[in-house]
Amino acid sequence: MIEVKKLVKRFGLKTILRGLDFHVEPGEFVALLGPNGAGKTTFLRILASLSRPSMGSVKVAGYSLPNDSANVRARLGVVSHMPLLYPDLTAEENLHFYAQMYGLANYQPRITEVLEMIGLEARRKDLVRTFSRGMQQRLAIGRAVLHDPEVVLFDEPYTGLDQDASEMLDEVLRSVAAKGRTVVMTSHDLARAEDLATRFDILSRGVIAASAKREDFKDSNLLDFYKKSLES
Amino acid sequence: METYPDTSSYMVAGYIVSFLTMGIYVLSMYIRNRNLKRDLETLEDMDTNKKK
Amino acid sequence: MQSKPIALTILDILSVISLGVATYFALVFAPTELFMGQVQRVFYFHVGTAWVGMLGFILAAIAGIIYLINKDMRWDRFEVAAVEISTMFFFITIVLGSIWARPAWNTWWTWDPRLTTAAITELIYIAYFMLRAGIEDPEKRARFGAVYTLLGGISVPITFMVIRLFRTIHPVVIGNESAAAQGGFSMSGDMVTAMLVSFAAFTIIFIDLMWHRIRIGGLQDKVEELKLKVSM
Amino acid sequence: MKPSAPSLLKATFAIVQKDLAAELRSRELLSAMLVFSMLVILIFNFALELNIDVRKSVTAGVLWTTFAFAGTLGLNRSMAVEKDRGCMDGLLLAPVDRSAIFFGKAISNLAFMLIVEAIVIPMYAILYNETRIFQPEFLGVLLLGSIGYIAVGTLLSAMSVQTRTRDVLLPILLFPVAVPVLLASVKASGGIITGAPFAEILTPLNLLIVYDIVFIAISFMVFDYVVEE
Repeated sequence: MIEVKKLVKRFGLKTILRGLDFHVEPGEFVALLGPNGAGKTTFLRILASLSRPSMGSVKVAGYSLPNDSANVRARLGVVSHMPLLYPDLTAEENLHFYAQMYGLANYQPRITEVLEMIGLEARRKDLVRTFSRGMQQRLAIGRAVLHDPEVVLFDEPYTGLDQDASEMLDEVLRSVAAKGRTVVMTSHDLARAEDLATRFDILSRGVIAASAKREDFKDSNLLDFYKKSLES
Repeated sequence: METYPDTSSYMVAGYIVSFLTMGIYVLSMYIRNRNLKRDLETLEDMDTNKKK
Repeated sequence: MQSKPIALTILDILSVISLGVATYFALVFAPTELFMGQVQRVFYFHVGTAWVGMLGFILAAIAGIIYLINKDMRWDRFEVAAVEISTMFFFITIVLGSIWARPAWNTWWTWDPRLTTAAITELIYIAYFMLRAGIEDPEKRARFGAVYTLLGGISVPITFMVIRLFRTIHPVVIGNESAAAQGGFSMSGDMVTAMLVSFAAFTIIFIDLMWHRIRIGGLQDKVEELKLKVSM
Repeated sequence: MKPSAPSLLKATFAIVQKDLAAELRSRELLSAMLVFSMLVILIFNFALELNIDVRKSVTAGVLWTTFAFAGTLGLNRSMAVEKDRGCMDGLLLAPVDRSAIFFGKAISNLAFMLIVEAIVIPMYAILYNETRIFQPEFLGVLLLGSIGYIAVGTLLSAMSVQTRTRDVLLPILLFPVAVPVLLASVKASGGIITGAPFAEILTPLNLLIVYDIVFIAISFMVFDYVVEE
């Protein structure tokens, strides 16, 4: 579903990603872990077509970036730590706007469906500025899956959420991921990532330093795996 | 206006300004160049020390 | 850093000589102008610096376009060099214009289209440096700088044409039959020679300064690169 | 329910509709622009002693200065809304052409500017008993000038919002580049107020049209470079 070969990204003279290879099968849920400044967000922004690769090839859903970016964008949903929502519009209006931007036809039933999925049906007519951080983040997920994308990218979705809100978000994340989408998520939160993902990739110094499937290690040694791969 | 009006002080001022501006600019370029070369030397030293 | 090329040393010497020759032609060779006296002699440096200022301005806009197409940082260095040197020369142009205006029209400033356009160009340059100072990422800085020089390059000629519309109220300096009456003058053969010498001299100086400035730009990048390498 | 890239027109319209709906609800941007315009005109009144003789020659200048300053307020605000909560990324993630984003933002900015003008102009007319500004030619020049100013302003605000100095930088970037629109507009509208012959207005009017066309084209072409990474 996602194929990245020899990806290099430079900001001026600083090299963030150095020949990164990355491969995701359809239906996988990959957690991208790594220390701050390893280039996780940069990598995700490249997958999201928001940033251009300096070198290397990136293919998402069968289309290569940046040349086929319009096709990729139509099949891609992104949730970042910022909500990407307009505070002065209601929840429904926000979804309405994005439905138009994605060229959806007859989107009204879909909007209702999405609002029910994320549990905000009752507050559809309320302004987003009155929402709590957790509700905004749920709505952001609703926004990202509105056009039923094949690939979903999550960039630190738990930033700024308390325990309850995180659990609620887990719920929504799972029901979204369960629908047979391919997911790539970056997170600091190893425990949460461990619960959700089927595969764990460690990004360190601009390359994938290690990769392991959930079934590869027996219960709860993701932390050890994480530490070991960063040391090597 | 049969005789030349005496405007030579303006002329002198004009040329002083011209040469001064160019001089300051060249000087600034010289200083920048010198500082960068010094930086480069220190950095190269640090780099070779690190490799040892 | 490779040592200074011989051609550059020759150019340095040539620049100093040509500046001397141009000064001689302006101060000694050219006849004293009848109506304004000695102050008219600033005219030769005034038009010489104005010419290279304009040259730098045009080159910067062209370099900006080339940078946007091929994203080669060398064109960014060229652009910055052109803008910086052009700023310096336009400053001289404006000050000399002002010094000339004082005895000629008894005022330190005239809203002559050329002089005003030069002043607005200078303001665009200042804005350009402020824009660059506000951006961390060198690649983005180069991109925005290129866009801005391009906008400036197109707006300045239109500015000149618009300001000319207001000329009914303001005197025109050269090239008008009533120019002399308003403080302009007509040029004799020797004056034209001195002017052409000044054009040639400033062109040589301009090329020399450009070369030095671009080398400094290269040196800066090298230092930045090494800093990153050492801090790694 | 497959997404398909919406047409340029539809995407542009969606952005405009979204901006207007949000503004209609909060009225933050318009009220700031309006109050600011009123204050500027009030200050001009005392600074310039706007009596009948003076008014004839300075009305165009006063109005354009006011609109130019109020315009930067609106442009800044409109782009900051997109940047602050990452909405710009949201727009860029949609499968729409980047020019739809430029035109969408430019049209909403123009709408805000025109709304402010539509309120300030009658106000000015009442305060100073100046009815000559209601001539269709005057309003036409106002529209042309606003279009050019907003086209460059939208592009530059997308740039300035990404810098460290942000809102401070926009007027510094915008004014020197927008000098031709402002001067040509002042010249043309001033001519209309003083009842100058049409031939005298024609040249600034032509320059205004040239500027509009050239800068809309350029801004639209380079907008990609300003938002991409």
